[in-house]
Amino acid sequence: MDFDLSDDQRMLADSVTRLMADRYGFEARKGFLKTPAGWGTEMWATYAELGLLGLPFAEEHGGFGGGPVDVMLVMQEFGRALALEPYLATVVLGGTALRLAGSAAQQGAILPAIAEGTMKLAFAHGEREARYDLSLVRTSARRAGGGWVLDGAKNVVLHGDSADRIVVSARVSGEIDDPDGIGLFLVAGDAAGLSRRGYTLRDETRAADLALHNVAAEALGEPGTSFAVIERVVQAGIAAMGAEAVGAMEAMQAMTLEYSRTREQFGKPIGSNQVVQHRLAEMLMALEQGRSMAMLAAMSVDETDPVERARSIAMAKVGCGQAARFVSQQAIQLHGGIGMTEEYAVGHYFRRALVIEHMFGDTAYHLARLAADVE
Amino acid sequence: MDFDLSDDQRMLADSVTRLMADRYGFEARKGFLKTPAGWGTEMWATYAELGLLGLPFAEEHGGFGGGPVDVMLVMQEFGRALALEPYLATVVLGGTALRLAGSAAQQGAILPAIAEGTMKLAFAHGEREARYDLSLVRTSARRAGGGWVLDGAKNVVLHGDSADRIVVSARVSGEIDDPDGIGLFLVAGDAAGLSRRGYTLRDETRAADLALHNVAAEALGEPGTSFAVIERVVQAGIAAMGAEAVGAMEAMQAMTLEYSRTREQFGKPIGSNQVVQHRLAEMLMALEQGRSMAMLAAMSVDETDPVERARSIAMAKVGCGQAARFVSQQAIQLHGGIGMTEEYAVGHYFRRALVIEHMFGDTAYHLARLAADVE
Amino acid sequence: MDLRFTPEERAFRDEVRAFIRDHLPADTRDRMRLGYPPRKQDQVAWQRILNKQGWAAISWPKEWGGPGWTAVQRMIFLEENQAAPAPELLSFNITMIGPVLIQFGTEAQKRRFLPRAANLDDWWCQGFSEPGAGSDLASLKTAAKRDGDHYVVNGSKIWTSTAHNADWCFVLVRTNPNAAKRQEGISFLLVDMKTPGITVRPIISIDGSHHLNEVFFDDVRVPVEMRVYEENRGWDVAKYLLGNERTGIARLGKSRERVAAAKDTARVVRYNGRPLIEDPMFRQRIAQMEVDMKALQITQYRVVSAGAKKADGRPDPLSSVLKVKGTELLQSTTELAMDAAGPLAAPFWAQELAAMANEPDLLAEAAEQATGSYLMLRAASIYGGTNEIQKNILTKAVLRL
Amino acid sequence: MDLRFTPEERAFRDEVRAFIRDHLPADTRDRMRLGYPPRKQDQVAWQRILNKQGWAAISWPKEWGGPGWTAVQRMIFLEENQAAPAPELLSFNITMIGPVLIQFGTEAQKRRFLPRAANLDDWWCQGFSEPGAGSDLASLKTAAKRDGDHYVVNGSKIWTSTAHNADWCFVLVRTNPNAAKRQEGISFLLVDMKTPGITVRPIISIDGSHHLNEVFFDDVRVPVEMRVYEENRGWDVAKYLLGNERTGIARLGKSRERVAAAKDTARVVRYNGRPLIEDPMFRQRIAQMEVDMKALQITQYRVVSAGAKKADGRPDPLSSVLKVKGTELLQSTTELAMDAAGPLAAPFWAQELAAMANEPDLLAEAAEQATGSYLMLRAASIYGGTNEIQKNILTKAVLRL
Repeated sequence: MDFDLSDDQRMLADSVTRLMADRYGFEARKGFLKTPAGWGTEMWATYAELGLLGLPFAEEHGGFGGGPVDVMLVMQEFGRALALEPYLATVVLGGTALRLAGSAAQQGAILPAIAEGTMKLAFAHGEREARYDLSLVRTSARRAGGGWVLDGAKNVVLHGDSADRIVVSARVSGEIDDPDGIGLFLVAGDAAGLSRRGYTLRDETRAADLALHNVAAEALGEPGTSFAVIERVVQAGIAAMGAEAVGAMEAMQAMTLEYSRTREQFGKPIGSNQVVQHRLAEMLMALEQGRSMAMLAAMSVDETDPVERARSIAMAKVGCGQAARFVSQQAIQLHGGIGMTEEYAVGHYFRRALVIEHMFGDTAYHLARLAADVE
Repeated sequence: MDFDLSDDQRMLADSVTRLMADRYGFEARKGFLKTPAGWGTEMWATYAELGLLGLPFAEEHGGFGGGPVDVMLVMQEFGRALALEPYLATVVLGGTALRLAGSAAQQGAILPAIAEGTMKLAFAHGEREARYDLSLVRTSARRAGGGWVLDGAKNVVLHGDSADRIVVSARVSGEIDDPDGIGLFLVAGDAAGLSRRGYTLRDETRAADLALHNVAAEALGEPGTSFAVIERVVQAGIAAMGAEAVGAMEAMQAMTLEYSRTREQFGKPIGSNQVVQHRLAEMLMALEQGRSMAMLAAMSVDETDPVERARSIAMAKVGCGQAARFVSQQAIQLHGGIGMTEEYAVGHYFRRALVIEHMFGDTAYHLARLAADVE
Repeated sequence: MDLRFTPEERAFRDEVRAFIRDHLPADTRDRMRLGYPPRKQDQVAWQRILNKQGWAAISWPKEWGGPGWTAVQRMIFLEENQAAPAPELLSFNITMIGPVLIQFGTEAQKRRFLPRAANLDDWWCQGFSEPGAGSDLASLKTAAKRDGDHYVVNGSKIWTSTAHNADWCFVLVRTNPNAAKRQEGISFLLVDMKTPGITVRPIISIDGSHHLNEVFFDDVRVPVEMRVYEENRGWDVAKYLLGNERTGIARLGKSRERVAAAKDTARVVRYNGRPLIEDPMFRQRIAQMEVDMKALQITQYRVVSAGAKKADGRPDPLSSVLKVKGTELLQSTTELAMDAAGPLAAPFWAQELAAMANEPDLLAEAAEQATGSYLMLRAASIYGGTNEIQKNILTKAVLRL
Repeated sequence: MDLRFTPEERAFRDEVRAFIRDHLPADTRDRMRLGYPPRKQDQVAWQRILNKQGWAAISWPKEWGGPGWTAVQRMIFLEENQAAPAPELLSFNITMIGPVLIQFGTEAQKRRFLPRAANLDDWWCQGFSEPGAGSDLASLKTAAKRDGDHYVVNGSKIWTSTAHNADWCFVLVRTNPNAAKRQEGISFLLVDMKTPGITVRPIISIDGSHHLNEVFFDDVRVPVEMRVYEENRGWDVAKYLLGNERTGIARLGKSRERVAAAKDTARVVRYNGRPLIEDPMFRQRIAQMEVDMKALQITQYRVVSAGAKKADGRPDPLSSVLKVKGTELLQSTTELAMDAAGPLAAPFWAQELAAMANEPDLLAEAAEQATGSYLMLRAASIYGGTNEIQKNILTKAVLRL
């Protein structure tokens, strides 16, 4: 048991912290939002230079062979800065799908391009009807010539509007909620028959709904057997978003503490009220418990026992979700009116936490899964 | 809609308040606990003199024709004084069973004796196996000559050790958890074949487990059709105990407030801490919400629509139970160490609230029933 | 003591319900059922319909157009109106400036403003809060200097909701900066929003809506006859206004409406292969809220019933219980409706949806509005005195600590 | 960074688990599984078995009988011991007076007391709190006046747990009533409980148990060589004692044991015609507690792991997180076990049950103990500094407000 970071990890965290402090202030972020992409394209290039885009990939693919803890460190900093870029979509979700299911040729073609910053991915799995049910896939795949053709629709695909390649799940056989019979496929962002309706989420990150009509696709792994991979991609996503939530909580805790020191009411700083002090202490406790859970998630992503892995990830989703909900609600409450405004940063963190909670199964969903497995 | 008390009701409440203030202080109560009965036998006579024991009975039975709101007022005062007497068992539970199911002869024989203070009842329905399930009755009744003979066991019968007559539920037909096929019967406290194991509950009130072996009994109502009566008896009990819980909460709130005024720590009254102030405000809010729910229960006991009645009573049980749990836990917390001692009153109120919560279905039980009925 | 409505009260409720059913414009109702806030024109239209029926100035005396209802009738009307759901009466007009003018206004002020306020011919807004003051109202700095027949007002107000819609604003200003106590030296003015020198700056809320504003006063000239009550006694007026009937403070109708919206969504979305509405945990959450709403409803009845019999007209400290418990419910019910939506709670695609008017997507619209209300109502425990302030009030007024 | 135990740590855990399984007396284990607290003789016997193995003085240096374990090993040992469940090491001996004597004691004090403390030949108790002082320890009034080679002690202590079992008591006394600050002028004495003038009055707790006492000192003569550290510097000793390793502060093992007990009960009681354990709501409550326990376990690992590397030996402010979250779990898990029992949670029939030894009623016993622990552990958020005090500590030490 060991909670120390290696020297490399410490360097990694420090360099990302510095980068974001220098170039990702709240005003700079506003600038990125106003660009056509809605995120920092020049930041993306910098991430590539720093090696962040290849972090979890093997050296042969231009990566650094980093593990989930390294990803956790990066995501935590991104959470603190409210980074808008498609890192999760490309490196974590898409990257994990490629690493787990891609052929040597596919990996060789795509992973180095991601690492260099020249290719972005998205992971298109969720469908309207499924809500959080991972096995419900109605989008269909059928063979056509040497490849595959997809038909269907995908919902709330993170950064699906700008991805160069999209990892799409589709059914090759079975009932619509059968875990068996699902495949993963690679679709080009500009494929014929693919229409993408892009929009922003509540936290101003981008997403898209996809409609697929006879879209040509290439199988990623053996079609029909991909459910286990999908689960692992989602688990990696939950772990990364948990770390991001911790970064966001840190920021909210820090800015609320600072606000309570400086903001005066009835002639004294609001932080001199014992009720405010204890609330801040409770936020701190929630943050630390959430941090512990994000660590659990990171350290469970590579756990080999699937039952243990699923259980730990579900616990982490619940723990981080509850912590973030408490911290973000209290951050607004203690800020008062100003916290409710678009102009002030805390509401943006609040909404990032909200979006994170509703991705890949919310607290109630994962708690119910854990409840079903109580022994 | 009207929340005023009538003049009679105000007089009733005042007279009970005065009586308990004069004669039921914490020390006097300790004295009652040391008697063989474990409660105030002389108080019982006084209750009879004041008309409390016949309160809800018709005038022809020596009663006052009072309604559930009158009972609420009395129970609230009893709750505040932590009264130990078998009022609930005799007047509310037993009395309701007699009023709803008794023949004219049975009512004429028993209700006046209750009102005079010469007869005590108990309501023996719960069985170990049933937990909170009202329809699970394994105790059996069979005809024998002109009467009935009972066999079985009853669990946690409030004041079952001292009752002169016991209203016992038993099955005449059907599966063990069938609502149909249950009868109510009257059994003498000294009947042959009845053995009673008396004990105290956590709040120092008395209860008993009963074992029945070929016990002679008299039917109360038509055997086999009594489930609806049992439900109404239990509903009347829930309403009465809800009012009692409100009285207990009032006492806990008042003594905690007083303690926070007088108890000094770090050189100032603990009530000068804003956190303590807000906790007390939250206790007050819980008390008021609990009071509203106890009123709902009282005003629903005579509701004619059975679905509406059951729903309101379940809501009141949940609301009073949650309020009382919060108020009593915080009362101990704010008292600190002294609240944990047998010598100090607050712990006794705490335990009364605890016992009330676990009678006739706890919070989780009733909430689940409400959840099942959500439309 | 009887919780049930009397036959007269039941008849009244049925009358109100029928009237709303028959007169509320269908498109207003449909939009509101999806969770959208009413548009300005919808709110004006509905208040005028009610006013024509004599049901707008509900708490005013008959001579000024009030319907002469009991407190219980007012409560019934408000519950029915919220549950419809119909636009609420504009509280600035009906529960704020109306009663203030009736109590403190000159005859001329009453005649000029009351009928127009009832009919929503004038849309009022409230200029109380100032930047940096928060719940500490008495620290206000906006200054009004006397210049002949006018006051010249300089300063700014914040959180001025609907100022961008408003024709008039009632404003607290400091007329005597040297008063011994901060509460003295404040006056209460009625300001025409068209007066030169007024600038309204929108404040966008975290739900993306424009509801709040900052209002700047730059040498704004206000005629002296637009002062309500005596100079430097405006604090008395403000206290009266803030302490006025708070029947609607719990906003139970809104909470009920959000639970209904959550159930609607839960009937059409899927969970574990079944409609979400069948999930025991989800049902338990609803059941708990229904218990809490019932308790709050009865507590509200008690406050209303006691208030109707009180002569002194001072606010019941239990109002703070209504405020705290009411906002807790607003926040848990909006949270429920948002959670029911699942991943659809995340998108903010109002414009995209509007652009596809030919293909309505009711679930997506409901989901977006669910998150919108969740975000917007985080403010419920902040405005009108934060819940922490309410507990301070209970500490002083009831616990006397 | 790795959450998993190393192979060496896993081997250690297996060794501990096997040892406890093979050596814990069966009747002790069976009683404790039913929820009974260990009897005095059981606790003594078990600590002696552990001491023979070299596992009693777990945090002491090797020269005084410590096993030389890492902080992680100590935590593993404590978790296994609580989960067995086995009697805990007597904390007065092992985590309080032992480390204090090792840090501050004279050679004679160490030799005389340490081996006997490790072997529970002496049962120690703690005389810190005084009537009326609560969490405000420094306000203590018990006086010790020097009289030749003795101190003469007068005053009283309260909440002295197990004083009625104890052979010795470490006591904070005021030796200089005129000190400038309250914390100065306090000394730390070791008092033989057999000394004339000591009276122990039982305090019965709300669970009916006798655990706490009031201890009266009436001209109790204590030899000067029984003072630890310098005269009037006792506050330093007390601070060291209170800030000492708080690995066990979260009492996670106890919470786990209560969840296991609740599950045992829920398997045999009925709900809606099925075993309670199958009820989705009940399972959800358990799942939530298991999530909270997991988070707390990892936070505890982090504190232990960081503490093992810290040189300054000062307590981690995160200890307060462990205390607050640990007691919240103790209280929710004991509540769960009580609720599982249903109506059987109400009876207090220890004597009746004992009288029927020929007819054991395991469910009834477990239910009674479930309510007993629920009642007893209401104190968990009070003793050792209330949870409110812990939040004050976090406010000062971490938030610096």
